[in-house]
Amino acid sequence: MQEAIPFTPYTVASWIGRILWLIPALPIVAAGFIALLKQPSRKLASSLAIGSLFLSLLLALAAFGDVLGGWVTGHAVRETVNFAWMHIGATTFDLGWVLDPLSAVMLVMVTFVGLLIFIYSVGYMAHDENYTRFFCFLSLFAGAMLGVVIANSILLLFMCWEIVGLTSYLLIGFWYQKPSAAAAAKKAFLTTRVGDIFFLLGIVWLFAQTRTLLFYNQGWGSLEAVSLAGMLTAHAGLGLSAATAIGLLIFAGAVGKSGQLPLHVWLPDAMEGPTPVSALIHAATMVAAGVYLTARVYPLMSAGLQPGGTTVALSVVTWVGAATAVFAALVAVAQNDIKRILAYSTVSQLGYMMAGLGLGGVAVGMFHLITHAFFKALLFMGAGSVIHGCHEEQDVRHMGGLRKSMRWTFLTYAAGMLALAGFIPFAGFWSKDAILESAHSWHPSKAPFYLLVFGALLTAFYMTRQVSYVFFGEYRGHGHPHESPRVMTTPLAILAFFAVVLGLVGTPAWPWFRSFLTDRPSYFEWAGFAEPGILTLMLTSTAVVVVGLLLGWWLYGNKSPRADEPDALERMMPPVWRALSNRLYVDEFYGATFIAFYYWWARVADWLDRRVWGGIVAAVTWSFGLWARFNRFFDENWVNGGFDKGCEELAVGGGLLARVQSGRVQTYLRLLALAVVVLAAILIWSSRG
Amino acid sequence: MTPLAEYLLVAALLFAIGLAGALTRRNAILVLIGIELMLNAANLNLVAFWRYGAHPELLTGMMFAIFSIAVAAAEAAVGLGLVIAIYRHARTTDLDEINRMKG
Amino acid sequence: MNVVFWILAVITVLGGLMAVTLKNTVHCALALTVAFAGLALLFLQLDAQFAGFAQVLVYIGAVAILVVFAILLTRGSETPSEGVLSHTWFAGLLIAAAVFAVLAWAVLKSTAVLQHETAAPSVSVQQIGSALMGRYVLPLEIVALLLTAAMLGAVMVALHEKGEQK
Amino acid sequence: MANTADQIFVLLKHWIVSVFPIAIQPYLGVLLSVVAIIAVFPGLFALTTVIERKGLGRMQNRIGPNRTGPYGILQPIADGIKSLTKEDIVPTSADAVVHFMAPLVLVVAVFMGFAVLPMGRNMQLVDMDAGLLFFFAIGASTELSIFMAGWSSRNKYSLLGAMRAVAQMISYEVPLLMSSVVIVMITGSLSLVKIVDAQNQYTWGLPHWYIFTPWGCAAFVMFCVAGTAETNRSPFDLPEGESELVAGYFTEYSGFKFALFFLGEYLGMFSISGLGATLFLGGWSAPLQVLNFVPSWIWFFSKVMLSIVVLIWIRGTLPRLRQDQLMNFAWKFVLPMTLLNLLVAAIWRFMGDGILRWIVCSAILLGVYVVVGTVEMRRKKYGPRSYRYAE
Repeated sequence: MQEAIPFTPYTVASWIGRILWLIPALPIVAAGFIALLKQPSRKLASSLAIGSLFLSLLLALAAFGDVLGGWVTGHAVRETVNFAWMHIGATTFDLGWVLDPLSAVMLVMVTFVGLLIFIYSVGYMAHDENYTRFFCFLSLFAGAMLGVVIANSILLLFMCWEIVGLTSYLLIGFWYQKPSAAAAAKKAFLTTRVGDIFFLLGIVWLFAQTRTLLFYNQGWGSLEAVSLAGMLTAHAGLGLSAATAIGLLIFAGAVGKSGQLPLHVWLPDAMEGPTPVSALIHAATMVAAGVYLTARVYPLMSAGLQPGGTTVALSVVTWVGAATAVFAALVAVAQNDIKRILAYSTVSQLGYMMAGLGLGGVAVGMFHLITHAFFKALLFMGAGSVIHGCHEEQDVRHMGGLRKSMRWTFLTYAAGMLALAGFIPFAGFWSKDAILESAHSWHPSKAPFYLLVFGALLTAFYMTRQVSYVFFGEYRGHGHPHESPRVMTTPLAILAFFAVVLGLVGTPAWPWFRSFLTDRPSYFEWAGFAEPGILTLMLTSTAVVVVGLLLGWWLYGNKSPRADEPDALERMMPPVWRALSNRLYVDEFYGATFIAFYYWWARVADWLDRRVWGGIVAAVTWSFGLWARFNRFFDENWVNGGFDKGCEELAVGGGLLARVQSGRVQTYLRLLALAVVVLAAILIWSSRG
Repeated sequence: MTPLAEYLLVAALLFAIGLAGALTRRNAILVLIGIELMLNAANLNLVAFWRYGAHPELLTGMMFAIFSIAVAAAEAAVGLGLVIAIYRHARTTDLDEINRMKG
Repeated sequence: MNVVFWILAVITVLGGLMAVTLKNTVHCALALTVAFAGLALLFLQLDAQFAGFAQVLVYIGAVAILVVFAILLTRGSETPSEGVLSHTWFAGLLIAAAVFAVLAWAVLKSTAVLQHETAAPSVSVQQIGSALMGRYVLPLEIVALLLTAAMLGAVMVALHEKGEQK
Repeated sequence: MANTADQIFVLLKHWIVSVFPIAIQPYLGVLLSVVAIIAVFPGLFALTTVIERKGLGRMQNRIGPNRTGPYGILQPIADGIKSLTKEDIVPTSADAVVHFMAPLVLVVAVFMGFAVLPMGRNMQLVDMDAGLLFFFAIGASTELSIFMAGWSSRNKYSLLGAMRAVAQMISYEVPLLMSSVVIVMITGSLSLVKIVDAQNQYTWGLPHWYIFTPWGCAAFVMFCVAGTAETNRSPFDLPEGESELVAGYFTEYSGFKFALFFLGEYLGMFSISGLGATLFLGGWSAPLQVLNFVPSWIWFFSKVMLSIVVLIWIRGTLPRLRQDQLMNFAWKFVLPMTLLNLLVAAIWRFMGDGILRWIVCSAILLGVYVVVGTVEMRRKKYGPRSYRYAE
């Protein structure tokens, strides 16, 4: 009975490990059902989506507990279940899933935040007529994202990665009636493709190098010692080892997905989608997928890493991250659309994560990823609640004074804002502080440290600006702002709670998170603060943040500029403001370079067609014309007679042939059979000799 | 006269009969019947070759036969569907009258 | 000389002959099923149980019924007044005979190289199944696709077009 | 003791065979089994007719046959004599040969189906490696005989009945097969004997019958529906709906041929019920471990008769469907559900032991059943019809 099925797992994992596949499967199945539903059955749709994701959350918690248990009892847990997907020739394509601290933490985060956002969007999308479609896409996305998280095979990861991209496209363009939304969706899709192509190249190369698609597989996976050693020795030109090159290619994919420079342009436009989407996909989970991917292949990047040193791949990651962090923060200062501000801040925070990965390893980056997921989702949903309350108004200059009319939103939003600004002791503080610390102790260069500190200052500044625009001063919009329904505010409150306390699992005194991810025993000691540099560092960052807050408050606090009068900052330094508010002309730059290049090239081709080839053709035709004149003379006098005769002959022959094409099937069949006979006869005859 | 040869002869005869039917009858359905017979003859060949071939354990001929049975089912369905459509269009299944090359 | 084989062969061939010669189309269809049954038994004779049963299931169970349905739907059941043979029947007959001649010639010529009696291969359905799922999985998928397409196609073709509803 | 009682027929057969010379023994063995089958099932048929007529009578508040013999036990004998002595009428315009062949083909085909059914511990005619396939192949060929009967007797009622019957049997053969494929997937064998053996184990005295699993239960329900339709039993008895077309495809049959059709129909019921019992109800295995001492063949036949009684009960209870309802139900509801059931069985097979797979499989089945059911019910087709009477 056992051999009745071809599927045999390579390893026997714990029960939760064996059914881990259910976590992504449930939302996807739910999506399938919802896709079948009709518009009227809204309740069924939302309850299906939420219920399935809730089940996934329970399973994810179980998995997390399993890993936690393994960690407490002191032996690392990395359960993998792999199986052959298909054999083609001698090569087998393996799929599989892995359960280790990294994926466990990510699972819990995605399912939990996702669940809250699902619940939230019940309220937010209540009036949309494509409610069921929305939830179908949403839970399809959740499933794919979870698939990315648990994938142990880079192929499976890539598939889910692409599904995630697709759902992102579908959801950005959810209101496809708006041309801007459609354009944004297209832009997002194409821009991320640029990264994904490199990613695909990386996958192929990786497969070619290691002959396996699996990350972990009893020491034979591509991320395990044997393959890594092999890839280190293999050379890829430019003095890079294959490991570095592949790592960089995969990182390019990550850059595309999580909007790092120079592929960040799609993320701000992605805010055309419904706000829950922005919260779930473009703040909490999908854009983090890039970071997660980088963390997943970190062994590849850090191959051959000496303590205190760095590798090419890692330094690239670091620089890209730092640059993105500062750049996006700068741009965010001068935006007026509440969601765009948040979008740019997301980009910059993602930069922080990348930098953290490059500087301090998986733990640092992932810690910021988790905390950021919580408070950024909180901020977005708060923004959504504000937009909802102000009758779909998105321009901060038309808001203001909402702290009175929308208490809950204001409180929770403030918590999120402080967390994002990294104000002690909110979650963001600890995670950002960890990054700054590792940046400070980064030997190759100090520049990233200063960049990141500057970024922190800006972050505090623009968040203050936004909050004082939105919640302070008096209301400048039309209509009366109103608080959002309970179903929307409750998730906010929950998220706010986490935004406040979540950082405590990663304080220097008790670096639980880091030791959990890196599988070291963890213990609590105040001495953690006393380590050289830590305290001063914390003080500096706090000071920086406070400076940022004060600066913002001094410029914008409690005064409420109307939309028509220029921004406070604009009055001080107009040129900078103009540059910033035009997003440092990156889009224009692309427009002026790549796209313009295509136009130019097209024009060149056109010119070639018209002038050069056209000229040649004209010349040829002319010569032919000449030749033809001669021929005509020749024909009329000599050829015609013979030719006419030939034509008659042909006509007769054609008549004969035409009789065969009678349109009678059996005639054709007969000829076919006849041909068979003749051929077979010839064959046999020839085979005699 | 080896057993294989006998089977092949029977198959050949059956094939010829089917061909004759397909060539001589004027009813489209009967042409299809002839074609079915030809297919079956081919199947008989395949199975016979599998049975007396060098490597029966590889199942190649048998698989071929099974697949061709499946394909034949599809072929019959589509073919008869076409015949019915033609009948509805031209009110006849007489091939001698269905010789228009355009509908 | 294997008696069973010859009986089956005769049944099959006779069935085939009747299938193409009888006047009444429905009789032809029924004779066709006789031929199919004979073939299935021949398969069994060749130790190809699975193929034989598949033959019965598909041909007698489905194709024959389809043919019969088609006959009744196209009013083919009453024998046409003018002859049942197309006016070019003689050429057709000649060609069919030629085909048989060539094939028989080929077989008889190569009868020396053909395998002699071999031990009956013992093949279980289990093996067939695992082969279908393993070595032949791609063809299997393709055939599945083909059958689906054929089903849809047949339905679409046989459906009444709008407009010429009677 | 129990063992001898269990194996009594097998022993008997061996004893009889052992009398004869070695040369003919194998053939003789087969012959004996065949004779046994041909003897037993018509007997069952006679029994069933009584049960049916009396049972239906009670359900319709009548007494039913009660003249011949005590409580009308001897009714079937009387019927038999009657149908044998009746004149055999063949319509002049009928196609004599086909008209004559039809009932024979039907009965022969149906009898062949019993060859692979294990009716008790090593009590089967042949243990074929592809037994299930064989069964369905034979079952498929009964349709042809029905068509022959309907077409040959040049009668529009017969023809309509035959067309209905064939269409219905083809449409329901697909779900029938699909719902059995699940069993094959799990058992990993097409041999009915192996299937029964796989079910003949006990935990805590309870049997491992496939009906006691989510997919098995679902498959069993669908199998019952499809089987009822396959044997043209009410509520799927449109082919012989008296009120619409006199007696369907055997309107023009009389005397012995009619009896043969009747026999064929009931034998069909037996074989389908036997298959159902074999696939889902553990064939000849006892329902409780403690009951193992009862001979296995008793279990098999009691299961068969039980399902027969249920069929009779259904016939007495449910009204007849409409043709379109019938087809829609087959293609748009039963078939998708069977396909889903395949998926569920795969999931079950692959999740390994544990309570979870029960939850997941049942959840999927029920969920889809509810969703599809509600959606389908909305579309008025299967929903209750509102009849409008002429005021």
